[in-house]
This record gives sequence, structure tokens and C-alpha cells, in this order.
Amino acid sequence: MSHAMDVLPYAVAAWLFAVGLYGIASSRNLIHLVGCLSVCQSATYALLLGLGYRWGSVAPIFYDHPPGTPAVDPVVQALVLTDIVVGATLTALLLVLTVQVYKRGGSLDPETLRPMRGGRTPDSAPTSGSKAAP
Amino acid sequence: MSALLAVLFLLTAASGTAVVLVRDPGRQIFAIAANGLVLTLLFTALQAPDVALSELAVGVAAVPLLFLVALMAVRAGRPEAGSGGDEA
Amino acid sequence: MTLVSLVGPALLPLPVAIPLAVCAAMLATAHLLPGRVPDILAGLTALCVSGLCALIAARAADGPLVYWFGGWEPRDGVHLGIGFAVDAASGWIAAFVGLLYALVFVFAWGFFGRTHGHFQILMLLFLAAMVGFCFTRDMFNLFVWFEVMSVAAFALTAYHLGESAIIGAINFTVVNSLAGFLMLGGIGLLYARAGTLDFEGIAAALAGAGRDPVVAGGFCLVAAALMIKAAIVPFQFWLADAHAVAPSPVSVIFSGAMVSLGLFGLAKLTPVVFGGSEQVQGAVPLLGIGLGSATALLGGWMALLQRHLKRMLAFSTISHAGIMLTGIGALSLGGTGGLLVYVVGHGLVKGALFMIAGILLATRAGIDEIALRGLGRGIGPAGIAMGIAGLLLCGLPVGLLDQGTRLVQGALAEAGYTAALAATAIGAALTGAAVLRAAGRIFLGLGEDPGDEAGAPSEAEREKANRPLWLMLAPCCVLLALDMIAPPGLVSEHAGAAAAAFMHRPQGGPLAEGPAWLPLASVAAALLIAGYALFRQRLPGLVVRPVQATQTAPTRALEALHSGLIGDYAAWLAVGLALLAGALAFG
Amino acid sequence: MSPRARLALLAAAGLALLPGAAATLGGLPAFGSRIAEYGARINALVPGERHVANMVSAINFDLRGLDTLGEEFMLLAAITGTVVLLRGRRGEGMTDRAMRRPGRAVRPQTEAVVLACRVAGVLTALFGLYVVLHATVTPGGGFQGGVILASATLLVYLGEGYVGWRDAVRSHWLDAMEGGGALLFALCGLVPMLVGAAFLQNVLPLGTFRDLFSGGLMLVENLGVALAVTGGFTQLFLEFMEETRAADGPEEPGEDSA
Repeated sequence: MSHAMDVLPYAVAAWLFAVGLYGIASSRNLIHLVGCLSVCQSATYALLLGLGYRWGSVAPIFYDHPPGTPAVDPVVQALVLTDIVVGATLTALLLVLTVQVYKRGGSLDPETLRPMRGGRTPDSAPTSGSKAAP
Repeated sequence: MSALLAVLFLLTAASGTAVVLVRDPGRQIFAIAANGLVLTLLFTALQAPDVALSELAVGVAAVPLLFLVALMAVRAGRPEAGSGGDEA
Repeated sequence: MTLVSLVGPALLPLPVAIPLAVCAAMLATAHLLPGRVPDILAGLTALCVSGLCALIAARAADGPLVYWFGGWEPRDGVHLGIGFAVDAASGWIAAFVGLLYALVFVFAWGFFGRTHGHFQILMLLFLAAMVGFCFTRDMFNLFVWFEVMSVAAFALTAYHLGESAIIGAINFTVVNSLAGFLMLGGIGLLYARAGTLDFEGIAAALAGAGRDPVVAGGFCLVAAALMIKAAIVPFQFWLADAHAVAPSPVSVIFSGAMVSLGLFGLAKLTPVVFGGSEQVQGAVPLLGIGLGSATALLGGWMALLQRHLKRMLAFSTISHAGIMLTGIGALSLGGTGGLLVYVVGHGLVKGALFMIAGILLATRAGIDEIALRGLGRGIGPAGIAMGIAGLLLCGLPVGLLDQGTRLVQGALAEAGYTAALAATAIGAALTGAAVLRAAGRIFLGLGEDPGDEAGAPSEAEREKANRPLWLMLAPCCVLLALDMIAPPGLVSEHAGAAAAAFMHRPQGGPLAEGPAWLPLASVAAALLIAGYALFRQRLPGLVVRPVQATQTAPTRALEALHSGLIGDYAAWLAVGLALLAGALAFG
Repeated sequence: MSPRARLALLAAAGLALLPGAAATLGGLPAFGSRIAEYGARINALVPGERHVANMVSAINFDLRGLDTLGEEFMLLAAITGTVVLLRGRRGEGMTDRAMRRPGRAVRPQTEAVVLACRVAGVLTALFGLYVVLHATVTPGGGFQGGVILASATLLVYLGEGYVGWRDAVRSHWLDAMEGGGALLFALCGLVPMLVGAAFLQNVLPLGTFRDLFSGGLMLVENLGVALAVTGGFTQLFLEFMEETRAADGPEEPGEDSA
């Protein structure tokens, strides 16, 4: 059990979040972006389960092993279960939104889809007079 | 055990990176399913069979399926705004 | 007070469980329920939640109530289950949230027809999650309610299914999902260090932590998540996209309760969980004062630039969130007490304003300030309400919002943060000015004739006009009245004790109030700015030209920043994390 | 911001975060060295106190049942939201019955495919039921089993075709299942309060350790979750499939719901 292994799981978690964030920042397709978001989420799985592991322990299910056998942390596993549900719900919702936005905007590229800006008031127009460019 | 876990963690990082780098959504679905599979293996190795089973049902089956359906809907659908020149 | 004394901790799960059970039953029988039943049921449930929370809050005045779910009480100092702990402040905030929902259900009466009660189901879930968020004393449970809140909010944002609404909802969903992941990561770090998820348990484990990078990292991630919810610079971008496009009844909840709850959570965790961490206690003033002032100014400035009413109100919410954050930054009983009062006052006033925007959308089929010029003449009461709300927003010395402002400003003055004090006053003045200008233009027909400018650059919007005006106006007036009738003595008497219980600190003396002239100065400045905007064409060019010249560059830059691109928002999120980490490293 | 400027900003922020992240991750206990007090205490205590073998299920349904309650309602919120967002345009009444769109030939499936899907569907459903029922003994539980059960209904779609599937699966039944399951879970919390116990307190007989019917109230909660998840995920699949179909036929006149 080398020293590198001591932090590898945590480093992998940090890497997954960073690479997912990079994907979101650079994505040109909303469906791809949703995939990147799920990568960010898998960072939390890796971190939590990594924190709850102990060398030489069994799963926290005392069916084949008698109670009292050293087992890994069941709490983080319960947390990750909830997390997976969160991930599935978010993915479903985002994909629905993506499909709907395509039906209206005709594009999946976030660069060409922009939310309503509403324009600015003519009073605050930087150019002279009230002819603000919307 | 240590080597196996190290390999699985590195594979997780690699498959996650692949999901980001495969920019074509059609191919990305395979990367997503592969990522789900790697995570399932990792969870099993981390002594979390409950989580692995969930990930198998959700990450390998349900979520890629949703992606696939969304992609099909987008490929087949024509936007109402009447912008011509789309596929299909 | 016999009723109150009968209340025991056994009541604590009910405000969460009742709305959940009602909405599950409503979904199960969705296709059987006749027309108005979901409306009535949802409104009554919200009222019931509000009443229960008020009872609990009244009882908690003597000391926090604690409840252990499943009967799992801590054993040998290990917290096995999930607990709720309610102090008076948390209870009153939850009661306020319930009341806001009840009024929104009245406001939205019949608004969402033909939907098998889906709107009511989502709103009740949203309500239950907020109450759970206020009551819980468990980190992961906090996360669960945070996520339930988010998921319900995502779906509600896109309810109209316009293109803007969907893009706004996507931006909102992506940014807030990232917030959820950050929070969970932070909880993982804290769990690794403390070995428990209970607030008090973590606090005890961290008591002698000193400078621990894991604790600092955990705080960084959790605080970032809560600040994203609260739309603090540089995490604020999603808010304007989402609040501007959500249906107005939903916007009332977003601005009135959801955003402030992010700050409520931060205000609770900072002293209760991280009280023992030097690093956190050093960084919070830096972050709260710095980011809070920046947010107050930026939100106010951006609000003044908008002609889309709901977008303007959204930026004003950002500005007020900044003011509230400075209250946390003061790290004192006064600052936190002020924040708690401010949350309620701001929620009441901002809720009323979004209702007025909804009234305009329904009766005048428009939301663009320029296009609506003079069109509000037929609905005078709404105009009066908007004027009053605008004045309250910038600091009219009446009511809850004003008392919150005074307490926050008092705490800032006491701690010697003069710049932040000025920022709170200026931010309030700018947002008030934007509202007053819009009220003057829409309801009095002031300002120059827009000519062909009148065509709104955004897509045409309207909301269902199937409700009588009085039905929409009544909840709006109730909100404003509630803000204004709050007796000053009551708040100043109890705020100190409530804040002490909220922060788990010994009670101090009476809370300091800010200089009395400062809110008045804000009001004067707001009137001046609004007047300038409306009567600009009658002023000599000598005055107008220099003012315009100074506006050009910053205005352009700010607008370019709010690009609406999700990629940009992700990059800013990383910048915000770096700022938090920097403050923790040097604080 | 141009994409390049944005990535530069992101990279700068990432670099600034690097030392802090390194310090934080380095400060964590070495991977695999120990587990938290909370988890260790549960492993030691719960098999005796609740007679269940699966600690994760015990946490999900008993010790931290409130989290699962919230999670179930999060799912409910997401699925209600999905339904609202997808039906809003299609018009609500459309999804309650099978639609036979004109001009679209129903593609007959070969006997072999129908048979294969029926067999596979039944097997998947049985496996799903197995996973649901063994929640307290072996890995699995209502959530995992529910997702598998929902997938089984998809095999009906493959085998019987769209119309057969729509005839078999009615939207309001799914609503009833989803809402009913969630309600059952909520009642599991509320009913013990009537007898003076705490919310979600396990008041039922606990059964024997390693037995299928061990865990008391957990079994009921598990059933509620299974119902809610099966109904919810089937609804989700149904709505998504509807979306691919809507594009095949002539465009329906869209109606906004609000």
C-alpha cells in the first residue's frame, strides 16, 4: 500500500469535478453538457465511498459474515445511494428541458441560445439620447 | 486488492474524462454507459454492493436510455420556429 | 398561552410531514380531484404549516426544541439518527415561509388550470423542503432538503415552456446542481474529520481544530453551495435568468424565500458548526463584507439598467442578498439578528413586488417598463402598492425591513465597516430607485414618450387574465401590511434573544441600531435617481451629459458579463471557489 | 466572453484553487486507514437492535429514514416536473390513452421477438421483485428493485409495440402508484406518532435476523419506495418515449398549460 494510494481516490474525485466543470464550460451541445454534469457528480461518489473504505473489511451486510466482522462504513454508502437518485432525477429533468429548448430554438448550442435579456432602459443608455440598442 | 482498486480508480478518472472529451452526443452515450459500468465495478470493489446495484440499474441502464431517447427526440424533431435545414 | 404550553417537541415533524403527505395523496388521486380542490387543499396546508411553525416558534422562545427521528437519540455522545432542532428564529422564519406560500396560493388561484394539481404538488414539496431546511440539525439532511428545494424549483421555473423560460431553467438547474455536488463534497470532508453528521457533533469535534485544511475545505465547499443559492457575486448569474422567466407566483417564492434561505443556512452553519475553526471565523468577515458589499452594489446597478420588470426585481433581490450577507460578515449577534429580521421583511416586500409584476402581466399583457408607460392608470391601487413597496425597499423607516436594515447597519457600524455600511445604503437606494422609476412610468405615465422604443425587445409575454384584480391585489396588500404593522418594540425586544439562541451564544445587551439618518438618505437618493431617470429630458444637457459619460463603460462591461451563457457561469463558479479558498487561506 | 477567454478564466481559477485543494486532500485520513465513528457504531449496534443484516438498508429506512423520505419526494418532484414540462406542449389529455395516429402503420413484431420479450420481461420483473423483497437481508431494496421493475415494462414496449404498451400502462395508474407509494412512506412516519412513538420509529415486530421478513417497519417503507420508484420510473420512460413518437406523426397543435 504505497503512499500514492493514500490520496489517489481523493485526487480522482477532484479530477472528475474539474474535468466535468471544464466540459460544462466548453460544451457546445446541451446533451453533451448534461453528460459532463454527471461526471461532476461522479466526483462525489468517488470521494464519499473513498472516505468510507477500510482495508480488509467486508461489505456492511452481515449475511455471510457474522455481525462483528470488520466492515466498511455503511453511512457513506447510504449517502451515495441518495446521491444516485439525485443524479438520475437531475439528468431526466435536464434532458427534458434540452428536448424542449430544441423544439423551440432549433439548436442545442448554448452559444446560440440565450435567455431573455429584456434590453435596458433608455435612461441608462450609454449612447446619446434614448435610442438604446436593445 | 490495492492494485485492483488503484486501477479501478484510474479507470474511473479515464472514463469520466472520456465522457467529457467525446463531444458527439451519439457517441457520448457509449462513454456514459462505460463510465457507469466502471463505477459499478469500483463500487463493488469498495465493498458497496448496494450502491453498485443502484449504479448498474441507473447508470448503466436507465440514464443512457434517457440520453438515447432524448437524442432520438432531438434528431427526429423539427423545431416549431421553422428554421429549416435540420436533419430528418 | 395555554395552547403554546401544550406544544411539545412531538410537533416538530408535522410541518414537514403534512405537506408531503398531502401532495402524495394529491398525486395519487390527481385524476379524480375536481377543479378547485387542489387550490383549496394546498392553501389550507400552507396555512396549517405556517400555524404549526408559529406555535413551535412561540414555544421555542424558552429554549430550542429538539426531536430525534425514529427515536434514535444520541448514545454515548454518538448521534445515530437525524435530529431537528428549532430555535425561535428558525421557527418564525419557517412560519413566514408557510404564510408566503398560503398567500401565493391565493394569488395563483386558478392560474394553473388543467394541470391535475401538478403546480400545487410541486409547490407543496417546495414548502416542505424549506421547512425541513430551517429545522434540521444534520448536515446530510440539510443537503437532502436543499436538493428537494432545487428540483422542485427547476421544474417550476420552466412551467411556461417559453424558449427563454427553458434556457433560464437550464442555467438555473446546471448551476444549482453544481452547488449541490459541492455541498455534498463539503459534507464528505466534514464527515471524514468529525465522524458524525450532526451539527453539534461536528461542532464538538472541530472545537479545537485551529487551522485544519480539511475543515477549511469543507467550509469552502458548503459555503459556496449556499452562496450559489443566495446569488452572491460571482455566483449571481443564474438568478436573473431564472427569476425573470418563472411564472410570477413562483418568482414570489424564489425571491421572497428561496434566496434568503441560502443565507439563513450560512448564518446558521457559520457559528453553530464552524464556531471552533479559527480559519473560518477569520475568513467569514472578509467574505461577508467584501462579497456582500460587491453584491449589493452590482445588483443595485444592474437593477437600474433593466426595463424588463421581473428581471429588474431579480437584480434587486441580488442586491438585497448582498446586504444580508454583510450581516453575516459582521459575525455578531446584531448582524445575524438583523439578517433574520431582514429575511422576513425583504421577503414580504419583494413578494408583493413580484405580485404586482404578475398583475401587470395578467391585466396589461406586458412586463416591459417602457412599453407599459402610462398603461397602469386603470389599476391605481396596484400603483400605490408598488410605490409603497419601492419606498420600503430603499429604507422608508417603517416596518420589518427597516428594522432589519437598522440592525444590520448597526452591526456594521459597531464593527467599523464603514465601506460596507455605505454599500448597503447605496444598494438599497439603487434598487428602490429602479422600482420607483418603474412605478412612476407605468402608473403615472411619467418619463419621455418612448415612440418606437416601446416595442419590447424580448419575446411577448403574458399570463392568464382569468382572475379578478382584487384577488391578486389582496395577497399583495396583505404582504405589505404585514411588513408595515410589525411593532418596532416587539422586534428589538426579542431579536437579541432569538439571535443568541440561533447562534448558540450567550445573550448580550440590546442590539445596536445603525444611524437613523442613513435609511432616510437612501430614500432621498432613491427619489433623486428615479426623478433623474424620469425627467432627464427636461434637465439641462450640462447635467445629463457627464452622468451619461460616466455610465457608459461600466454599464457595457456589466452587461457583457451577464451573458446568459452557461459556460461563462461555470467559469465564474470556479472563480468564486477560488475567492473563497483565498479568503480561507489568508483570513 | 469568448470561449478562449472563458477557458483562460477557468484555468486561472483552477490554478488558484490547486494549493488549497492539495492541502485539503492531503489532510484527509489516508485512504483505507479507518472508518468514521458513526459508521462503526452502526455496524456494531444495529444487527442486534433491528435484526437486519443489511446495514445500508437499515440506515436508509430506519436510522436515517427521513433522508430517504426526502429522496422519495425529490423523485416525485422530478417526475411531476418532467410530466408537466413534456405534457405542457402536447396537451394534457393526450397521454391518458393510446393514440393511433393516422398514416402510421403499426409495425407488426415477429412471433419470436414477442415471445422473447415476454419471457425476458417476466424474468426481469421477477428479478426486480427479488431485489425489492430482499432489502433487509442482501444488497438491494425498493429503489434498485423499482428501477428494474420499471425497465421490465419497457420490454413490453419492445415486444407488444407502442399501442399494446399504452394499453397496458395507464398514466393515472402510474400517478396513483407513485403517489400511493410516497404516501405509504409518509404514513409510516406519521402512524407511529399516533401510538406515542417518534416519527418513523420502528414499532412493528422486528422478526428474526437474516430472515426475509426481518426489520419491522422497514419492510413497509421498502414497499412504499418500491411502488413509488416503479411508478415514477415507468412514468418517466413513458413520457420520454412519447417524446420520440410525437415527432413521427403530424405535429399536434401545442397548448401551453399555464
